[in-house]
Amino acid sequence: MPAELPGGGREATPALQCRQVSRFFGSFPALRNVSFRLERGRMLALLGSNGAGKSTLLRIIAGALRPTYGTVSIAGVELPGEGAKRQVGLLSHESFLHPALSVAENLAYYGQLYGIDDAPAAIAAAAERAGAQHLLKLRVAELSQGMRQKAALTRTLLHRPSLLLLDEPFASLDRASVASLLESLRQLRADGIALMISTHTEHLIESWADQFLHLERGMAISRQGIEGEAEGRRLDDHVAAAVTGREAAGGGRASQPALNQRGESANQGVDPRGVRR
Amino acid sequence: MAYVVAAYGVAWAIHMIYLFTLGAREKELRQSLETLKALGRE
Amino acid sequence: MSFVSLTLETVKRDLRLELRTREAMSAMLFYALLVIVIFSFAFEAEASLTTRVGGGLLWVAFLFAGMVALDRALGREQPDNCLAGVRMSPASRSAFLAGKFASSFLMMAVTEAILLPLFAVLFNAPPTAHWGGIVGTAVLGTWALATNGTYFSAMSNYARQRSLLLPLLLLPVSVPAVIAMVQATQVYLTGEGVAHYWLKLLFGFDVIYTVLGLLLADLVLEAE
Amino acid sequence: MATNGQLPEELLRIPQPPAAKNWVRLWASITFALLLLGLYEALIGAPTEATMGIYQRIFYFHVPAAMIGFLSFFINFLASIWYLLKRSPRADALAIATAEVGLAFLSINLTTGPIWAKPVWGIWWTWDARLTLTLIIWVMYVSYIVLRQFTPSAELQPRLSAALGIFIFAAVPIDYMAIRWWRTQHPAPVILGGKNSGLDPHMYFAVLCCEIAFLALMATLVRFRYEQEIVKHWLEARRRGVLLTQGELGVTDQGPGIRS
Repeated sequence: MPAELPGGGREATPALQCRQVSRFFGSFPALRNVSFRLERGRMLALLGSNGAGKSTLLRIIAGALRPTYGTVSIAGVELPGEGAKRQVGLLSHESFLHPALSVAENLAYYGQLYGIDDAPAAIAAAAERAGAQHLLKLRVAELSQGMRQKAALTRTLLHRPSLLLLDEPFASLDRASVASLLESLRQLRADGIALMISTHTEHLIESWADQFLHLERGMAISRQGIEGEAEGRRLDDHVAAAVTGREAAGGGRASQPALNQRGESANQGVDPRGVRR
Repeated sequence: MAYVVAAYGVAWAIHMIYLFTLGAREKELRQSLETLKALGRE
Repeated sequence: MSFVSLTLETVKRDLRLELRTREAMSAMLFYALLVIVIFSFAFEAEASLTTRVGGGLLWVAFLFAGMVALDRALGREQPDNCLAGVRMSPASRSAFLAGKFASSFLMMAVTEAILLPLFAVLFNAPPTAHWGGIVGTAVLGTWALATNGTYFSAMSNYARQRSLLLPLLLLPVSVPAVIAMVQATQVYLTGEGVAHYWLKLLFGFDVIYTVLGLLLADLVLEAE
Repeated sequence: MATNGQLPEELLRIPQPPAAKNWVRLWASITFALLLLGLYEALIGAPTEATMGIYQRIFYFHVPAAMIGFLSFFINFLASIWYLLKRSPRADALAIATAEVGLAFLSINLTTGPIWAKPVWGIWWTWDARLTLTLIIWVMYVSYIVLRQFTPSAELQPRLSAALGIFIFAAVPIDYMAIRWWRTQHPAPVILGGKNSGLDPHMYFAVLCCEIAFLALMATLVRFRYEQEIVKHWLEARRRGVLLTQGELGVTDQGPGIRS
């Protein structure tokens, strides 16, 4: 299982810890002093308007960008350590798959990059979890948006990360694709993978997120009022409703207690220095 | 003689040009120091 | 072990991509062909010219063609930001760069294999020409350009004007290699003079820059 | 975060700029005095050379400029390695300072050279080994400066510069060999230079004067440029610090729309 991490003290080290992460693009502060931690097997919803720094934060944690200041530790290893890179996977709007190659060819190469021994088995396993078995033989250029997302998710899961980052995963997906992606994510979380999802469509995930991190203009602001809003929220989207229902059944957890639990962990999990109370 | 004068002239000129760029950069730094002060005051 | 297999996989991937998209090879061939044709108009392509400056003409054509291949070496990873995917992975940067280097070398070598006979015909290469030596020089010279070029291709990949920066970086540093390959080719074309010390120099250049490029690969393939 | 007005640790680790630049005047006047002495020795003090006559006096600036320029590039190479090992902003500052100053000195060498060659050899330029080598090295360091201008991100600049600095310097000995072999068949025009060419003691003294003066000049310029870079770094860091803390106020001002 991907949740089984090497080493003993996995209770102590969080899946992800950001300390005072800042990033400048020239003189533009895209991210300012963001600090928080995410425990293993938890899910963090990353909220904020466009240009608030969500993508920058995710790319920094994934190791594609360097923070100007601050450090990121994944499973106790500080980036850009090799051990940290092995533990993290990023699903972004770029698939990181070459369009001229088939999904399987792309994945085989990533298997090589991550030094995976039994690549075919790993690809099959990851494709099954992402629901992309039927896509392996196809060229990436020919895939639809939803299929491409599944292929990209397969790539992200290939090396069995303990921390999965998703940057706007629901954008430009049709409802069926959203539903199947949510299903996959829910399953991953049940397997003990820590998730960090940035989204505009928060109603899709807010009912099952443990923590919320709200970025505005590059800064972390907690969203303390979310419980109140959540009670009165409209679950008019039938996809979201279906998924929460399934979660309540599958996770053995009713939606109302989940809300309370979420409220507490949001306060504990987010480093107070990164939070404006 | 003209060649010698030219050679030494060129040598000094190059140094002067370099000093000039250094001076320009110094000015720029002063400028951004002022900007910084203004930023801090705001 | 994983170093070698990653290198081989990178080569395989590059060749497969090239077979599918044909973006580099066709441009390279056409480009080099144009250079040769333009030369034959610009100078009168007689045997006497070839004996005097044939080595230079040949290598200018190879150099222009090579520049296309080297620009594509990391430019090929642009679609959907595959290079970011590589940078995020824990893979050895040296192995990745070695693979890129090998694939650029292969593509340049194939182009040169097509151009060389064409050059011999169009420029009336003298019958004294020692073709084995010329091929040997081409191998060592292409190695030199490929090893330097992939390194600088990775370096210029961060800049906005990528294609502009690559020749600015590559050409000055490659000057000794260019001198050596032109001189050695000239010796083999005319059969006059001694070429072995040029080949030694070229080989030394190749070894030094291959080692240096692989050692410093982390610097040019780090996260932005 | 910038919370409570606290700055990230890294900002505090930035090298502090020097408090005052009192040394500038002292150093500059010493350098200037040395330069004047060198100039006097070169133009008046040293005896006129027999074969080349007065033109030989260009030598006293021409040769030391090359030597000091190369020394500067050698320091650039060391600074590049230093950066590679320690990732220190000081190393990067030293690297750029020495590259620029070295380029200035080598430019002097390359421009005074033809001015000397014209009356003595009758030509401005010849592809002689030494000339070619100098020109190539000059071009390589121009590309070093160009790379810095082409690299937009301040995070990347020092890294890529160090990577190029090492590559360039590794080319110097190979260039030296290539060009010497390349040009051995050709009759080399009179090559002057090198201290062992049987110089008159007074001439030797004049060269020494100019060399020391140029060395002092290089040290002054490099130090000045280096400190500019440190100050720039410091200003940048302070500005970032201000931006980090100030943005926070900005959000507070935005009021209830964002905070609930």
